[in-house]
Amino acid sequence: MDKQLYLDLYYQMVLIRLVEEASAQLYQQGKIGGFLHLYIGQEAVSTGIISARQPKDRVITAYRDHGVAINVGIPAKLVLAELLGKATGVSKGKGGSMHLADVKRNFWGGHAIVGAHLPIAVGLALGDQYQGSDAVTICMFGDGATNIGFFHEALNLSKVWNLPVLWVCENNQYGMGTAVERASAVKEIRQKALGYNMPNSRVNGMDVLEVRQATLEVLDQIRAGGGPHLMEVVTYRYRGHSMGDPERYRQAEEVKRWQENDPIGIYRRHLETRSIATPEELDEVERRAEQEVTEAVRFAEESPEPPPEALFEDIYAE
Amino acid sequence: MDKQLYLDLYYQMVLIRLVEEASAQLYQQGKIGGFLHLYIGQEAVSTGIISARQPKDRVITAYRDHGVAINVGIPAKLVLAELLGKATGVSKGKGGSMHLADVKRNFWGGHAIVGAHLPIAVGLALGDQYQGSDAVTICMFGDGATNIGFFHEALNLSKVWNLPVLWVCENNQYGMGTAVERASAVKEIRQKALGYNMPNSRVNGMDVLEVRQATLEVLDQIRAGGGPHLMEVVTYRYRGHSMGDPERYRQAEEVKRWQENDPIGIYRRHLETRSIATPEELDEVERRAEQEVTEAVRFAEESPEPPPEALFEDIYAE
Amino acid sequence: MARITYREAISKALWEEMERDPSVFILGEEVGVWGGTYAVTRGFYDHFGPKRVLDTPIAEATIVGAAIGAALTGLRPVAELMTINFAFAAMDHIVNQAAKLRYMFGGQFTLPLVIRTVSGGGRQLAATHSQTPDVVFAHFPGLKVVAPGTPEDAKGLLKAAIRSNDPILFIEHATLYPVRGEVPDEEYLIPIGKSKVQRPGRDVTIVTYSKMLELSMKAAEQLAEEGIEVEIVDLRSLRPLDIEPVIQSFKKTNRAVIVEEGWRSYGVGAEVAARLYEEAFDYVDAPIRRIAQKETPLPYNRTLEQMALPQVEEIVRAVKEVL
Amino acid sequence: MARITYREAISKALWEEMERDPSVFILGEEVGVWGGTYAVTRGFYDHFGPKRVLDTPIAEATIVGAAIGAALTGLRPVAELMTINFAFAAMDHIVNQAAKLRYMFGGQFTLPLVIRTVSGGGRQLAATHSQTPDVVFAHFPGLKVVAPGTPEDAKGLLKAAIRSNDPILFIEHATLYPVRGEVPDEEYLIPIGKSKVQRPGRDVTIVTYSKMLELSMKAAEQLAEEGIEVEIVDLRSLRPLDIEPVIQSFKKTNRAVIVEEGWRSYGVGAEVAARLYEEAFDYVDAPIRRIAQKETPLPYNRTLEQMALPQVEEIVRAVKEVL
Ligand SMILES: Cc1ncc(C[n+]2csc(CCOP(=O)(O)OP(=O)(O)O)c2C)c(N)n1
Ligand SMILES: Cc1ncc(C[n+]2csc(CCOP(=O)(O)OP(=O)(O)O)c2C)c(N)n1
Ligand SMILES: [Mg+2]
Ligand SMILES: [Mg+2]
Repeated sequence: MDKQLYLDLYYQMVLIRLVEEASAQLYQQGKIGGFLHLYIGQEAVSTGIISARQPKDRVITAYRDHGVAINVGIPAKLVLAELLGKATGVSKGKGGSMHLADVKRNFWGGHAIVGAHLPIAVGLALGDQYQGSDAVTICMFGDGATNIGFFHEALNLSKVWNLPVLWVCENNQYGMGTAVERASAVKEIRQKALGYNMPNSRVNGMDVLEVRQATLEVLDQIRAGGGPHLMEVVTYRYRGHSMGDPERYRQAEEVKRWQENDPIGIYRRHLETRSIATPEELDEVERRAEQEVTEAVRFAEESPEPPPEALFEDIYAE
Repeated sequence: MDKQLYLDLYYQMVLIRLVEEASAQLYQQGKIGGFLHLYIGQEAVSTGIISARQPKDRVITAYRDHGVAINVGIPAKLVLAELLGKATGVSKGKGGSMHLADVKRNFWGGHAIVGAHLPIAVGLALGDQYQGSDAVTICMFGDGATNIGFFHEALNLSKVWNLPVLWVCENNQYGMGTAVERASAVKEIRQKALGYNMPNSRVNGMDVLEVRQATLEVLDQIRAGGGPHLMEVVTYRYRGHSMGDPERYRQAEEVKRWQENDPIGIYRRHLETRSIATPEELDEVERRAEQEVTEAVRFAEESPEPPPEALFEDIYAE
Repeated sequence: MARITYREAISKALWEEMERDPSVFILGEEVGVWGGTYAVTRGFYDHFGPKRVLDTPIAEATIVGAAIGAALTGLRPVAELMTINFAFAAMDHIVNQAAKLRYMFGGQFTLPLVIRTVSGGGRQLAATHSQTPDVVFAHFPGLKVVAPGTPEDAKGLLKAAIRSNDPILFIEHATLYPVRGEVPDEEYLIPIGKSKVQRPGRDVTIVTYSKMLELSMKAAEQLAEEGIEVEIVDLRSLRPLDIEPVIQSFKKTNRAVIVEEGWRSYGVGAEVAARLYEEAFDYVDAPIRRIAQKETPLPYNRTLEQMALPQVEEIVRAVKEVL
Repeated sequence: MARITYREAISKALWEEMERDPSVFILGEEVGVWGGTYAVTRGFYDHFGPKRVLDTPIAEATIVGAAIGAALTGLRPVAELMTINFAFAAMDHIVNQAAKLRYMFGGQFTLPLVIRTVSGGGRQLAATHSQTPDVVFAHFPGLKVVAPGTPEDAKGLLKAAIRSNDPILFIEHATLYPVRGEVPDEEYLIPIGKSKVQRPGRDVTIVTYSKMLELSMKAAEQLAEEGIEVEIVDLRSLRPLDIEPVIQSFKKTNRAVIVEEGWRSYGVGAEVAARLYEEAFDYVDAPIRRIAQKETPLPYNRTLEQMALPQVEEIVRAVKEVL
């Protein structure tokens, strides 16, 4: 892996963190409405996964989608503009935080109905298979989503049709306030793959390089015709489920314990101790990220509201 | 097992077969409308299972429900009256073939939306658990039903709540015209239990005694607090999915091969070779069953239609 | 013109579009080896092969979801839901996904998607299998809902639906499949979202669609014998609802009976009546009548079931009442 | 009389019924440890314990299905679907199972079942999370659909619903939770299926329910300043629809505006308008107006979203137009 890529991953993770912190602030200021689900703590997951994809590989995820949006290459300003409901947002201000997408970047959206995008991912992969492409569809979802029927139908069908899908469960320990074992019959989500005869793996989601490496290998297998794979990525969300979560379901100590494994901190230490980058270089990366976010906030705030006629646009293609 | 029970099982299986043959005829005569799904070939399954239940154990199944109806003790005449849509039918002529039920006999119905009764079974078992009963809910369904989301949600929740449910998959090799392996990622349905950490078993559904024995054991485990269990019962339907099935999806030879394992024939040979019953005794059982069916057909045909006001009755309790 | 059945018309439309455009494919339960439970896709599997005729597991949500995803990749899937009663198991994907994705992502997504399904009672299939809940789907902007009543319309509308870039729920009727009608020999398309006068008349307007068109036609014939000339406007699509031809007809007749198979409360007739009063208030000579299904789940028993469903005599009576 | 919030009213109703009857229990996503996403069941888990306050996985179909099954065993489950938008994932169990089981099995099954859920837009939750599709559920006979607009009604109706032996979809409104109103101190029940005149008046009848009652009240106050006295009839339940009080009011005012939050096409207003014309044709002095949501999925952007939702000024304008 060349140095630029190492730094780039660092840049993305820091950028996500900063975008999330800026979002939290904008939310407090009442500039973001609706629900806001922060990705803080999980940055290594999407950064590692998306860094392993080829541009032709489709990506689709749930409403906790800011990280993926940054990783697929959407400029922070277009993300924040969407969060502010501006005409310049990636979804023209119509989707908001939960519904970022960028078709040009092969990012097929954040989706807010839990699990409902898994069947859609089946179709994306079917489309590629049908058209003879060797692209893989990467479909990300939470631990909570594995309990709804959509998950079952989608995993089963992907296996029956041997579709090129990488199913990624971001196991952040909770679905809202419900701990995995209070909602799921198996505590290791990967075990659900057994019911579909599906290859599976479990990866440390706090280590971006481990996630990336695992993804590279699995994508190769899938691309070679190996069929779908269920990858469980173990991670943790540091913030509430969304803004305003009373967090009665967990102890502060638990959060602290996980924060000691901060994915950005781990990665920075790794880069420094292996002398891949100097502290100065990394500080410089952080500064660039800060700058992008500062400019992005300004861009978003200064962007125009959608015009009234936008209300009735984009309902139908014809 | 005492002799009377042996003969009783034989009686039930023969009765089911004869009721089904009579139904087929009545259907051909245009006296039965709608869909008619025959149980011929699968008699040993419900007979073995239901014979193992205690009266407090609830039973719920899919639309292929004539066998269960007979086994729980509904007189053939009330079954046939329902098939003919008569006021005397178990469901007052409102449900028809797919919707037999008898609450007095703890039979909670045949259900026609594939898989939809599995979540209901969760609730039946929850009700018993809540009320401190040690009853078990026996929920039967087809192989095809294991691919719909309802199955997944129900099995998962039953395990999370450690509910007393015996999940019985009657794997008759096809869901309509779709062979198991064309619709399911695993060919042995029992394997799906692994995704729920659930005890499971696979039983020969052509052998009523094996089914009964396996059920007795599993019911004991569940009753003792062991939680849900998935039992796959391997069987075959000799007739089409429902009347009028073109059967383009299988070869006559395949059907013939399975018919050589006719569950009634196997059981009769067993009773004879072990000298549990004489041929004369078994012939006598068959005659009794024939007589019950003849009378049942007469009863059903002579029964009155529901009165017009029945149309608006039973919509609400209040 | 050939006289073919509604089933043949639909089958031909599918076949022609699949021949014409390799991006069209079908998926659903029993559409392949079985040939379709209503025999609409008989012969397709052998001709087009398993790549383009996909038998699915029983998993309605994922049938629709997969069709959505495939449509996003530029294909033109035609998903079949065996009957509309099972569409409830795919409800989220129909009304929350197919109907909203384009809008929610600011127009980035295009969904050239058809969901074929089958409505209707009258076959003694009991409460869960006999519904005509078309209106429920028509309530959602973002979706189009088409429900043809003749072989000609079925063919032309299905071909147009397959070529359309919007998600369309295409509702066929179970008891119309064997019904015959004239269908042009040459290729034709019928634009989605246009009502049609299926029978001209001057005395009363009947507004209807799908199976109830057949009953309304019969009622009209009976009435014609008594000198009452009914004009029948067939909605053909419930969303968009093309009310203009209905209003035109009503302004001429000043009287209307709306006939639908589904339940009356919150049904199609309510909307059509409300629109007529709103847009042609000064032309109303008599209260508009609605004929619909009785407010009960459908029973298995044949006599009771028929009592609950609209009948020709009821239509005849209603027409006379508004006169 | 105490002035409490809609949220408190619902919470108290649940609490009192759980105290009163050990067969009442609640299940749903985040109803326990979290205390309910709308804080309705805050404190319940600690007080009633995990046996009677069941946190479920995200599995809407099975939440409703399990509630149905438990109801069949004689319990009185109150299932919570976090919002009505997720009810589509449980659609089959609501409209095909809960609504039909009793009928289909000839009256053998009794379903003392409440499904609580939350409707409504206006919180920038975007298209899939902002719907008010109440009408869609009201279309199905066998189900009852209740949607209170005041704390008093919410409490009395929910208690009645819990004691009822029929399956009831109880629709609360997300933005009504913090709204206060007078609620009797002593115990009371309000019978399901009765409309109510929430404000007497002589000039125009407004027919509405749930959140739109609040807006209609505001419109009525503004209009009163101009000397226009509006009578407001609150449907409170959509099925059964108690049209009699609406007709009574209309026979007095001869003018009506119907206000609902959901989409206009095939909405509640269509049915109410159709019924008024059918049953009070001779009393109509002006076309009945419908105010409803614009026909588009709801956008995230606040300004656009508000454009799509009914506003007080729109109601005021409509009332003046029918005068
Ligand atoms: C079908 C459906 N049910 C419920 C919800 C409400 N809801 C939103 S997020 C969520 C928890 C999801 O948890 P998980 O899948 O673990 O994702 P995470 O939030 O942890 O990233 C719930 C219950 C929803 N959006 N959709
Ligand atoms: C949700 C749903 N989808 C489709 C159908 C149509 N259908 C009825 S039976 C059946 C096959 C079921 O197969 P299986 O579960 O194996 O049961 P079997 O008929 O073999 O007993 C199908 C697809 C239905 N009734 N419900
Ligand atoms: Mg989670
Ligand atoms: Mg089967």
